[in-house]
Amino acid sequence: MSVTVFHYVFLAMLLFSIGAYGLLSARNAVRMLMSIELMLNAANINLVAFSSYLGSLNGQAFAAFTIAIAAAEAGVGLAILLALYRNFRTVNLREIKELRW
Amino acid sequence: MRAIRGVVPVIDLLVFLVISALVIAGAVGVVMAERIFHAVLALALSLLGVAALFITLGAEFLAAIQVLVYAGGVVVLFLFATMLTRSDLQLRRPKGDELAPVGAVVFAIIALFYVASSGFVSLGERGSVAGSVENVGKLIFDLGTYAVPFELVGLLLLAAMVGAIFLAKKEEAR
Amino acid sequence: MVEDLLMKVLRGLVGVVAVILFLSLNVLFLTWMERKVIARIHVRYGPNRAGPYGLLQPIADMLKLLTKEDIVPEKADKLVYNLAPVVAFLFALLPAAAIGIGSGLIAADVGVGVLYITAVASLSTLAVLMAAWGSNNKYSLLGGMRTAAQSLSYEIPLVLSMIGIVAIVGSLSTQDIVAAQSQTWFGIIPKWFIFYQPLAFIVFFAAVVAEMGRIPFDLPESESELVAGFHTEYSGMKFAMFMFAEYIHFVVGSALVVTLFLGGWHLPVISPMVENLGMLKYLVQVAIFVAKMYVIIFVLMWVRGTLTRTKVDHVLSFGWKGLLPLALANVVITGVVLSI
Amino acid sequence: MLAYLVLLPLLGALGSYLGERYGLARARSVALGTSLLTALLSVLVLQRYLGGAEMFPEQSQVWISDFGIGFILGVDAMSLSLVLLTALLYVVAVLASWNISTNPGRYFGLLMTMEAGLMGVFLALDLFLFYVFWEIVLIPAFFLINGWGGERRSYAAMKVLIYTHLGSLFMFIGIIMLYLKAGSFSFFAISDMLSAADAGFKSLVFLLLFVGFAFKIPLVPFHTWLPDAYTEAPTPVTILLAGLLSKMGAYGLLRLGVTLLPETFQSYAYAIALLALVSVFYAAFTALAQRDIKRLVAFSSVSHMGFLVLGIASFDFVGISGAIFQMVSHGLIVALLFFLTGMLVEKVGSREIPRLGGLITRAPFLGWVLVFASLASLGLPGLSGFVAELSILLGLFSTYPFLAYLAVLSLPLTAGYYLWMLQRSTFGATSELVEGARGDVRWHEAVPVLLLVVLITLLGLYPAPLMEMIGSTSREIVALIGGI
Amino acid sequence: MLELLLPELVIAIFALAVIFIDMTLREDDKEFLGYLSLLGLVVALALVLMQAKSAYTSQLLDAGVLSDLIRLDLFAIFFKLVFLLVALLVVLGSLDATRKDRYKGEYYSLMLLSTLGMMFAAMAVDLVLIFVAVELASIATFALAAYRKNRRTTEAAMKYFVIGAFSSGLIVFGMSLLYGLSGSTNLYEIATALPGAGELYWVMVLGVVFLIAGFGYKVAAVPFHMWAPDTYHGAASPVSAFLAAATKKMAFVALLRIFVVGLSTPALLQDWALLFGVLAAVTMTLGNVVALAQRNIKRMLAYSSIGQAGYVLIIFALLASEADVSLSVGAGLLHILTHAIMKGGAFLAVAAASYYAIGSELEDFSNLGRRLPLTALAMTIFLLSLAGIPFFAGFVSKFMILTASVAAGGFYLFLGILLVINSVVSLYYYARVIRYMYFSDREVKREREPRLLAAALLIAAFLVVYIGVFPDAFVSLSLSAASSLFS
Repeated sequence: MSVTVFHYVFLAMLLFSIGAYGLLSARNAVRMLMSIELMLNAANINLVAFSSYLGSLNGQAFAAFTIAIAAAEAGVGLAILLALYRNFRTVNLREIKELRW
Repeated sequence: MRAIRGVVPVIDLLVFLVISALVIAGAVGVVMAERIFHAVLALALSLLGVAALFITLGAEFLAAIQVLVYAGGVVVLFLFATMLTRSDLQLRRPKGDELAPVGAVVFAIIALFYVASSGFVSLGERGSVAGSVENVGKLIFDLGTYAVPFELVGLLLLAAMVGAIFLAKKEEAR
Repeated sequence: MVEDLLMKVLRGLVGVVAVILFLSLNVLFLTWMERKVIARIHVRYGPNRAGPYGLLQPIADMLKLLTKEDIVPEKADKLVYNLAPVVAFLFALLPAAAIGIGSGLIAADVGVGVLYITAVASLSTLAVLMAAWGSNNKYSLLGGMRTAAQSLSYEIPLVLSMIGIVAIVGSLSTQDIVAAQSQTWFGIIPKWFIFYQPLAFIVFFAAVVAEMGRIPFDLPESESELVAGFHTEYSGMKFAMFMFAEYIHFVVGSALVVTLFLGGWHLPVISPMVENLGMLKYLVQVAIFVAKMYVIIFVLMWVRGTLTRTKVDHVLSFGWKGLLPLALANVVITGVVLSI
Repeated sequence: MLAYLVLLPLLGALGSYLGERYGLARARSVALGTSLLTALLSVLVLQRYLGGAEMFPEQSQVWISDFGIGFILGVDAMSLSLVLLTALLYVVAVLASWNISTNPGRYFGLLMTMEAGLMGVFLALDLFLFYVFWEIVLIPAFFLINGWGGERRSYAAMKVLIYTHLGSLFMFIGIIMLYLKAGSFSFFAISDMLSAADAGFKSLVFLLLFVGFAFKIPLVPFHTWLPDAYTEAPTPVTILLAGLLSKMGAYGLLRLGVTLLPETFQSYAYAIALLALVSVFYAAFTALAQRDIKRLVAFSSVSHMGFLVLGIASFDFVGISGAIFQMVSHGLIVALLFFLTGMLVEKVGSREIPRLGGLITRAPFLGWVLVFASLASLGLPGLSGFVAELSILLGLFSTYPFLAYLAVLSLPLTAGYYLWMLQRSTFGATSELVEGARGDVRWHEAVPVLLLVVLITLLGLYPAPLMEMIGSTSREIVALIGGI
Repeated sequence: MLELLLPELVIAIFALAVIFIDMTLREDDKEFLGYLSLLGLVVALALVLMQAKSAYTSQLLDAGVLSDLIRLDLFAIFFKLVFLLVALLVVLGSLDATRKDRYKGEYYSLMLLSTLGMMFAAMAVDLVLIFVAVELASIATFALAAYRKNRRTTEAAMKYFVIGAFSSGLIVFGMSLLYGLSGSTNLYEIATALPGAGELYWVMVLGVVFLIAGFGYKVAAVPFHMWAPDTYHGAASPVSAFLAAATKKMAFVALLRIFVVGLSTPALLQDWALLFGVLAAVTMTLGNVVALAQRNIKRMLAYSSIGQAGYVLIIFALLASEADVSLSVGAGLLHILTHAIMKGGAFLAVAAASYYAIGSELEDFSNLGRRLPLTALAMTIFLLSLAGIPFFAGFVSKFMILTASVAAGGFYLFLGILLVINSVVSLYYYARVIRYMYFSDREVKREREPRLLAAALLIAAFLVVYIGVFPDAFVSLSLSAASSLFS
């Protein structure tokens, strides 16, 4: 019983599912953004695991890019969140419903 | 001696399981924690766990990057956001499961994943990518394979900075 | 394979114990030294009751802190509040593992050395924010947020200023970096990176000081406006852990400066002499390293005794508009020079 | 030369749009000028191609090379008669719009754009081009109804647009299927291909095409847009809708449905004839119930178009000739009728039949012409409508005698609602409204009315030249399935 | 070799220039930055046009010489033209539309950076580069969507961001699976290395589903569409124009590359084609039907944009049919081009109206034909074109899609018929806007159109009419671009 890539992939999928659930169930925008980070991390686990098991470095490079992008995304997302909060005084996305017909 | 030798993979597995448990616990914490602040800390735990996974996969460079960027940077940003938007004071997860059906669906998907990905077992043993630090660096930084995306990521960070700064700026009265 | 594993574990344990021992000794000494130096600058005596020259003062302090009542504010977020000092202490300790004080005298020669150090060090921000938030005190919160903002802003120039060196050495390992500084010009002038990368040195030094939260960048705990910043509410043992962590940062930061820019345990003339002296070699190396470290430490204390605190917006804009462009320029210049 | 038939109205459209800046008169005189010029040009075309049954492809210009789409125009007798009708009715329509005062430039611009589209439909020998022109007619119509129509104009305009667009798109699918099989949109290439195509394919294509035509003609289940549109549109536009747009459908049915897919058409002919018969009766009965004279004429128009389709479905030389003749004849008569209703509104102030009583005493010209037009419409011998309907019935007798008997039954019905209408309006007791009617008729009203009256009479008394010309086409069509 | 990337270089340099010059300018002088960006875009467009000219004969300028990650074929150039054209129009319009706003430097630099990302996305044949480029384009637009920072825009941006980031997660997860299955990130290598229908088949399907869902969010295909109406409605109109006309098209280029080049192995083709077919059917129907109920023009345009995305999705379904693949893809390409111009133009027309504080509700557009005749005329042209009326660009591209789906026959013919029905439905709500603009009695006074916005509208309207009347060159351009994707 040794650790195979399957273990990692399954862990990644689990993490991804939890993230997706979080995104769907959260009301707080901060929690939503965190759930997205979880999902991106799941992808990274996949990439690095495959990279290691396939003996190719491309996956690690990909993961490095993903990390950088995730950070940038988080930065922009939180900035939008701040701007949103200044306007609405709440970050509960279910309460923010200006745009309905 | 041979008997002990068989133990090594088991240790590997144990290490993996412990780290996975941390990762998952953190993730569940993110989703379930009643207070946002705790959720962010749980996120940090999960991310550090992922970094540890990277180390078990021989990707130390990535692990370091992961810690530096995520745990040191992104998580702090999240903490900031929590504080600045008073998330914790106004919004807590209500007790009781409001999205049980979604949970059920997610569970079904997980089961599907499990079945689907079990084929990967055949991918075999972990390869050792020796000296991966330099190699990854070369792959990314040298004008090699990923030079173009690297430059683009630079611009992407710039764009994110430009965007984030102007959005986060407080509007002073004109 | 199993033997390998056992060796690994053993070596790790020894390393951990050694690191903790080294840090503790230094920290204890530092608390005394800081008071003494500042006092001298103020033309006072400083601690002089406990032991000769007050050398046992740290022990007395420690006893006091350990026996003090541990107060937890009623409205605090207990979990976070209690966890914060532990996290702070832990993440202060961890970076030290990758710093060598002699060739091979390192707890864990991590391949990604300096990156690991900065990465783990950056985690202490977490502890600060936890403490700030957990205390449920507005002064703590403000102090904590200032700390976080400050360390976030200075982390980027910090990392960038190391890139030049990393590029020259071609490795991230602290051992390799020190080894690359062993040569000399004419046998006297050391080939330290401070000479190769003066700009980077300035940036790095400033950034490290800011990261350590020392004057002139000690806003996070500016007593006059924020009481004691994020650890206002802490007392007793937990307070001690924060103080301990802070001094560890001091040590590690100085050690990092020595490692990266001042040639680590190398000193012209002396180093070649002790090259073949067996165990003595290591002793000399450690002595050289520690000496250099204390020079830095002394300079910083001197600065504390001399300069005033800076305003918060000045600190931040200095980071973004001063250090960051300089660090970037340094990276570009290094890149250009190296590629020629 | 044929291309100018399309270009000239376009130029006129531009000219009258720009003419608005220089006042009302400028816009309408430009429009009148171009419509007259177009009429002249079409007469020249007539001279050149007189009596030709064959198509004369002209102006072959590549348009979209990757799909083998060309700018090919051509005429035969059938399209020629419709081109003439278009040119003529446009003169009438422009004169009928003489008093339009809101945005005249825009109005005449749209009107003339529509003429370009109509000409294109009748001339196109490339099916893609055909479809394009077919669609383009719709847009000006939509704008015209929406901008200058009656009370419920937006509703009506939207209905026209949506319904007929739906039909056209189905037709378009049919056309595309033809293209894919033939590799070209050219009428000739497709015709060549179809001679070898299998029946199932043809049947599918025919049905798709038929939906498009049925909406346009319109046949009964597809007609619901029509009463609103005809009623709400401004008079000149109603003239064009009834006189020309409905003919587009019939033309398409003949050109694509019959000439391209004769066998398929024949196999559906009985069903189509039945549908047409339903149209005839349904519309006639509905007409009986109308109080609004414009609505009455609208339903009578549906009824007549049903007759026309009966003629086509008869697939008999006489029947088809009658159908084509009916296109022209009905175009003229319905134009006259709608023109008159327009004048009624203007002079008397109402279109409601009971309020028009005694018209003939106060406005004799208006009254008598109304009588004439109604008689023409109900098929009085000696007028053009009679010739057309007689030929259609004769044709139908030879193919579907039973249907023909039924169709004959509709004639008294038609006569009934027209005469009843006349009795109540023109000859009845003089109503209040009519008392105050202005009886004067201006030249721009008199000229088109007289022109139409003369033409209707002329075609009724001496149909031979037109019949002869049409005959060549219908002979050709009938020859397609080997009968005569 | 680097000269092949000259257009991208130009954009990057101008973007940096805008950022740095922005710091030195006073608030009043910042309009200059708009002109600067405009200049950059014009230069880049000219360069790409030159590339197009030489690629038109050879179809392929570069495959792998520059880098394994980039393929500069006519297909890529076609999309670069689309992106640059849209960016040009939007920037030109923005000079007027954002005249009263702050943060002009950020606005223009982000727009340029986003354009740059899209251009790279068009050329990328490697998952890493595709992801990075798509993200560059997206992240810049996240920030742009919140431009003005008022209640509406921030809400719009937040929704856009959450969904956008979610879709990034889906995309990168899908990509990671593909990488694991094939051991490569290069699409051409993936195509050869993907295992057949073995035990890993379901993982492949999973990867495909993740990618479709991820990009489905970006193209706003139903059921991944719910962000689009809110975002397009809430964001500033020029930004909405950019989002609808450019960002969305970028997702299409990535989808086309990934699925046509990387995933068209026989084992998978049928599966995802069917998936796309269903997606297309649902997307166009729902988009158009819901658009009927909208009283707000921007929302209506958003739903119409969803519907139109459905039309383009048809061509993915057609790839599995017997229809000529380059006809199908060519049809999609042309529709992407024409839709970019029409939809971008329509949003810019809304922007022109809001220049005079005219809202975007239907009633607000009452008698716009008298108030802003040029804007109304342009809007009419765009709407008619969107509805697919002949002699406007939209007709030609819709005709091609219809032809392709009829050529495929069977189930695909059903898609074509659905397209037709939807097109009729859409005509209704487009015509309704026209009715409000021209046929309402509200008293208004004539206003002078903002000059540069009018110029942008005129250019777009001219293009729409030109493509509609002389489509030959554009049709063959899109067809050859499509075939260069397969070569």
